[in-house]
Amino acid sequence: MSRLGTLLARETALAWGRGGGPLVSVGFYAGVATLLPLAIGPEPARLAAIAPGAAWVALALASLLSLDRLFERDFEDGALDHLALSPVPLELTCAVKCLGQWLATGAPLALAAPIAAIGLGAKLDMTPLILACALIGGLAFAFTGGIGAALSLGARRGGLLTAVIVLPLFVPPVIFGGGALAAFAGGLPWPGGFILLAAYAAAAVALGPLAMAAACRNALS
Amino acid sequence: MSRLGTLLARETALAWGRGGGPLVSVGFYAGVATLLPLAIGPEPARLAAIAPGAAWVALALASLLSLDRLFERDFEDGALDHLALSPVPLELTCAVKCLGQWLATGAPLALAAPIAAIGLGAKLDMTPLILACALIGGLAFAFTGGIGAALSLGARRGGLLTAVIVLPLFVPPVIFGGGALAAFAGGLPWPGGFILLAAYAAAAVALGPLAMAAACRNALS
Amino acid sequence: MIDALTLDRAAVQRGGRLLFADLSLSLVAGQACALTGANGAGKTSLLRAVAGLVPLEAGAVGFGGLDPTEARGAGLHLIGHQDGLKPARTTREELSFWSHWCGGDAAAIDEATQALDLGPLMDLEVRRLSAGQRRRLALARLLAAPRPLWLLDEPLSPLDAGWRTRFGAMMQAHLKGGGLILAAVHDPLPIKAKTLEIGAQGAGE
Amino acid sequence: MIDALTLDRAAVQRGGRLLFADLSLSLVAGQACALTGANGAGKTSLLRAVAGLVPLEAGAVGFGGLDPTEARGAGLHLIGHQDGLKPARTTREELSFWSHWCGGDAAAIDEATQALDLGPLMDLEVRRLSAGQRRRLALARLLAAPRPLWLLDEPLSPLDAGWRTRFGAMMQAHLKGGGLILAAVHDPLPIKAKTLEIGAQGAGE
Amino acid sequence: MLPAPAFLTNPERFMAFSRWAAPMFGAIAVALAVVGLYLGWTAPEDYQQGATVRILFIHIPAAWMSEFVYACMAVASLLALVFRHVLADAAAQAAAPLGAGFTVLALATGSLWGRPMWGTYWVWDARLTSVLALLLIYVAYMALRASIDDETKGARAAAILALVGAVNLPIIHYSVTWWNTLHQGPSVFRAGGSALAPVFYWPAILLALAYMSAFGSLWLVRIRGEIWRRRAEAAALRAARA
Ligand code: HEM
Ligand SMILES: Nc1ncnc2c1ncn2[C@@H]1O[C@H](COP(=O)(O)OP(=O)(O)OP(=O)(O)O)[C@@H](O)[C@H]1O
Ligand SMILES: Nc1ncnc2c1ncn2[C@@H]1O[C@H](COP(=O)(O)OP(=O)(O)OP(=O)(O)O)[C@@H](O)[C@H]1O
Ligand SMILES: [Mg+2]
Ligand SMILES: [Mg+2]
Repeated sequence: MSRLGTLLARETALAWGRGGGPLVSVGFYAGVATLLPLAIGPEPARLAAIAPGAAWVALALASLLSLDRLFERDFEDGALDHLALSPVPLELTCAVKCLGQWLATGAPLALAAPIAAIGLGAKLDMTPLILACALIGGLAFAFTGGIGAALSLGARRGGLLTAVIVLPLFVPPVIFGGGALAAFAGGLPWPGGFILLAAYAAAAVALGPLAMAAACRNALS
Repeated sequence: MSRLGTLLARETALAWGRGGGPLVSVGFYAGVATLLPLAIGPEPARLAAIAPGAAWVALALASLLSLDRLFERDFEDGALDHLALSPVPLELTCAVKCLGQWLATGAPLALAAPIAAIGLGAKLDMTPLILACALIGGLAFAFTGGIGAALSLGARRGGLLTAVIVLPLFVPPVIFGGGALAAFAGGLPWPGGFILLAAYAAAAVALGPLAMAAACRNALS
Repeated sequence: MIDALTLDRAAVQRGGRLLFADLSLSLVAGQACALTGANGAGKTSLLRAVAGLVPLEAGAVGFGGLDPTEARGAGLHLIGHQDGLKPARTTREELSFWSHWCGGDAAAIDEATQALDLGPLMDLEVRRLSAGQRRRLALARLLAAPRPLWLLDEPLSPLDAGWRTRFGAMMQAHLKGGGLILAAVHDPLPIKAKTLEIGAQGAGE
Repeated sequence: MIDALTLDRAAVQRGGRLLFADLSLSLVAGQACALTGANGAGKTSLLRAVAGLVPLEAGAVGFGGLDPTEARGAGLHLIGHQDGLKPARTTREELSFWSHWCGGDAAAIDEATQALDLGPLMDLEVRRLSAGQRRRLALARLLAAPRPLWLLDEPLSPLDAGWRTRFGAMMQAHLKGGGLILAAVHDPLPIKAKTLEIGAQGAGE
Repeated sequence: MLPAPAFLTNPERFMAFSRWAAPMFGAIAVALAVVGLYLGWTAPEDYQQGATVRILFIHIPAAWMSEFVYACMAVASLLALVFRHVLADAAAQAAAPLGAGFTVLALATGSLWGRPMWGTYWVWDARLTSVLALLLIYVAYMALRASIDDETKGARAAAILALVGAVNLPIIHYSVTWWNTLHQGPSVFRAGGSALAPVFYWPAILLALAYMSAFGSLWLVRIRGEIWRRRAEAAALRAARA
């Protein structure tokens, strides 16, 4: 549907313009990759061990901190009214908004993650798993995060509340993904954690928009 | 001056309300402290080694990602016009804005940083240094970040530009602080890095507002 | 397509306070209605209730027998105090996004650009537009994606005398084409229209 | 204190285009001037130039011999299209912050609250105010921190008839107290005022 | 145990029912707790754990209740969202602090027990972390409700959050089977009979029932209080208008 296409383009452009985009993620990982060796000493073994985990945490934190951009501006400047007034169901609109956010912030971070991890000394054969975890995990973060952002619309202290709501929702994917990465690095079977991560992301993508649309309607009324 | 007092109260309240405040910072570090072990495995020795560094990186990241809130809203909704039209020099106004941002986000994060580091297993005797670095470093991040935020006002892709401008400015304090923490943990002399960090922060506090005010005037005109 | 709008003893409350009750209205294709009332009487709230964004406390809104959700989704435009335009994007980007979102095509967008004389502004960012230019951009949606029911909230206010006349002519043309207009105003509309005054019945505080 | 405003062959350009040139005006204490002109003529730009936010391309603004920076900092109010109010804060928070920022004290804030009847709205968040209520909150600054020169950009537009009259009386009282008003409008002002039309001299495009 | 839902949807009848049901549940709770604690206190010390095994009688029921109360809250929220029923909303609102209390109790006793058992008060394993997340969700529920000025909007937003947060329940429950954790696997109810000796089993079950009745009693009392509060507020509003 071409409407959703234009919406996706707009959301990506907006998120890209304010605090998204490849540069932020590159800069961010550059920071991590510069700082971690400084902070914990340059022994390669230690660095390599924590590299994938650090990339994974960074992804979650960056998602957390960019959430207030998802609905709040559109709510305050009236754009959400116009988005809600459309033959397109609001659920789909919310899903596309999250997807745009993910394309502009989650995906570049995910693409940069394996590079940073390898720069820190992670083994090359981890690349596909790191990338897959970061891509899927980013999707889970974007869609669960959207729920928090939508629920705290119109609340006093919106930003604060978003964080409180979203943190517990972020815990499961972080556990799953971190578990898969650690298992892989340790030579243990990793598909278990990975499948759970994918399942969580799928549930978030499928059910999150319902909650977001309900929350948006509630805030607009 | 009571005007600056009310301005500081407003700025702190605004920053506190959207993505600042003690809860967010506690939640943020709780997130870091939860996610990091989950992501990189719970071996205490490994965790303890990276704890101060992780807290430090998290601080820089949080500062980077909250920058677009500093001037952009006030610019877009016209509040900056009214702030500029006052007997108070715009330099002072900008400084107070940065200070408010720091009080609402940097300072609580700094206070929570040693707790998170200790929770992750850092040694108790590092507490004062972690706290001092985080407080002073936060100030440096707020005042250098403000320059980027003000310079990219009115630019297309403001957020991106802010990151590009700010990243190079963030590197020195990150290196100085990380170096001091690493030296302390390794039993090496640490005051060198710390003094450089403090000097950088002092320079940022002294010179940053001049640049910010000039950039704001330019954007308004 | 919507060819009638009826309000049947409608009541709306905001923040626990009843704004108005027992408000009835019936508009058919080709008719316009000016909604008047003091500040805070509930004009904006009524328009949002017709658009389905705010729930009615009592009564009903009808669109000539159509299913309300479908009728609202594709049959009405709401131009409010807040225009939903992003200051950092260009006129072209915003016009083309909103027009496509409302279902307009390239030809209609061109027509709206012509009618509202947006051509010279296309590459300016919205934040640089003057108040009247910005309002013209918001109004361009009405032409870029033709829909029968226009809900307008003080549409004329930042327009100059020339544009008020021209926009009056556009409203006239819309009515002639079978459209309906419900417009909240403080000054008289430049077209023939019923009036509905809110708060006159004594329901407001 | 400002007791005169002079524009001497002023010219302003925006985005590389000259909006107007050779604009001259002289106002003394107790006088008002209505600034008219088509959309995009440059009324808002002129007000911002008087306030010192936009540089003049040519000519000069004078405040009766006072130092312009000082005169502007403490002697004028600019109420524009954009009111700088934060939707998520309450009326009370915004009124008290802006009044203090402009140098008002508690007594003046109370007086402004009375005059603009903001009492019942004090604990509402700004986002919940109706357009007219919000404009009243923006105008409250004028009374909460008395300053001689008022630069007003379409101040009457979302106000209802009753409030237009009341605000007209406030402007009258301000002039009587030795104030000056320069107001950009599309409708006539409800007070006796000079007129200055922008774009009539043919400098606009 | 609960009367038919239709019975509960009428506030008047609910008030009449809860007037006697609340004290009755309270009395049952006290009786069960007395017996359970007595049995628990007289139970022999464990050959491995010593006296610390007695924490089990507090910990296990509290941990179960933290999940059970959440389930109650989620169901009430669903009813409130779908049927817009004030009583269901009051029930969800009343359950949240109680559930948070049980969760805190489970966390506190668990980490007290962890010190002798695992040599540390806290580890970041999946079970412990997901229980912490449960506590955070309770807190978020209450915070969200409190920070939206419009009460009906706040109620609906909080109800949506309660439903979303319910995904955490299976994660808590299965965390010990899905991951290698320090925490005990299922041991009370499991295929092949309980791993607990009967001297530990019965006090635990009795105390669990006592917790359940205590929750029932407190819940009813809190719902009653909530209904009174709303009635008083409506009356005050009417008085202010008149
Ligand atoms: C802060 C630390 C702890 C937390 C948050 C915690 C949490 C929980 C939870 C949520 C349950 C209910 C599980 C379910 O739904 O099936 C549970 C059950 C249980 N816990 Fe803990 N626990 C902690 C520490 C401990 C410790 C140190 C021990 C003893 C070694 C322990 C032993 C048990 C046992 C035996 C059960 C019953 C297992 C069953 O369901 O059959 N817990 N705990
Ligand atoms: N979300 C809300 N919560 C509480 N009160 C609200 C909300 N929205 C509007 N109100 C109140 O409802 C009343 C009606 O507002 P509305 O915007 O409908 O008025 P209006 O007739 O459009 O006024 P105006 O002419 O000033 O635009 C106002 O008193 C306003 O404060
Ligand atoms: N920052 C800017 N950059 C480029 N052009 C600008 C900028 N600001 C304003 N303009 C242009 O300058 C012209 C005058 O704008 P201004 O806002 O002063 O008009 P106005 O007389 O107030 O109109 P209105 O009645 O619509 O409010 C407009 O054409 C506008 O597009
Ligand atoms: Mg209105
Ligand atoms: Mg203007």
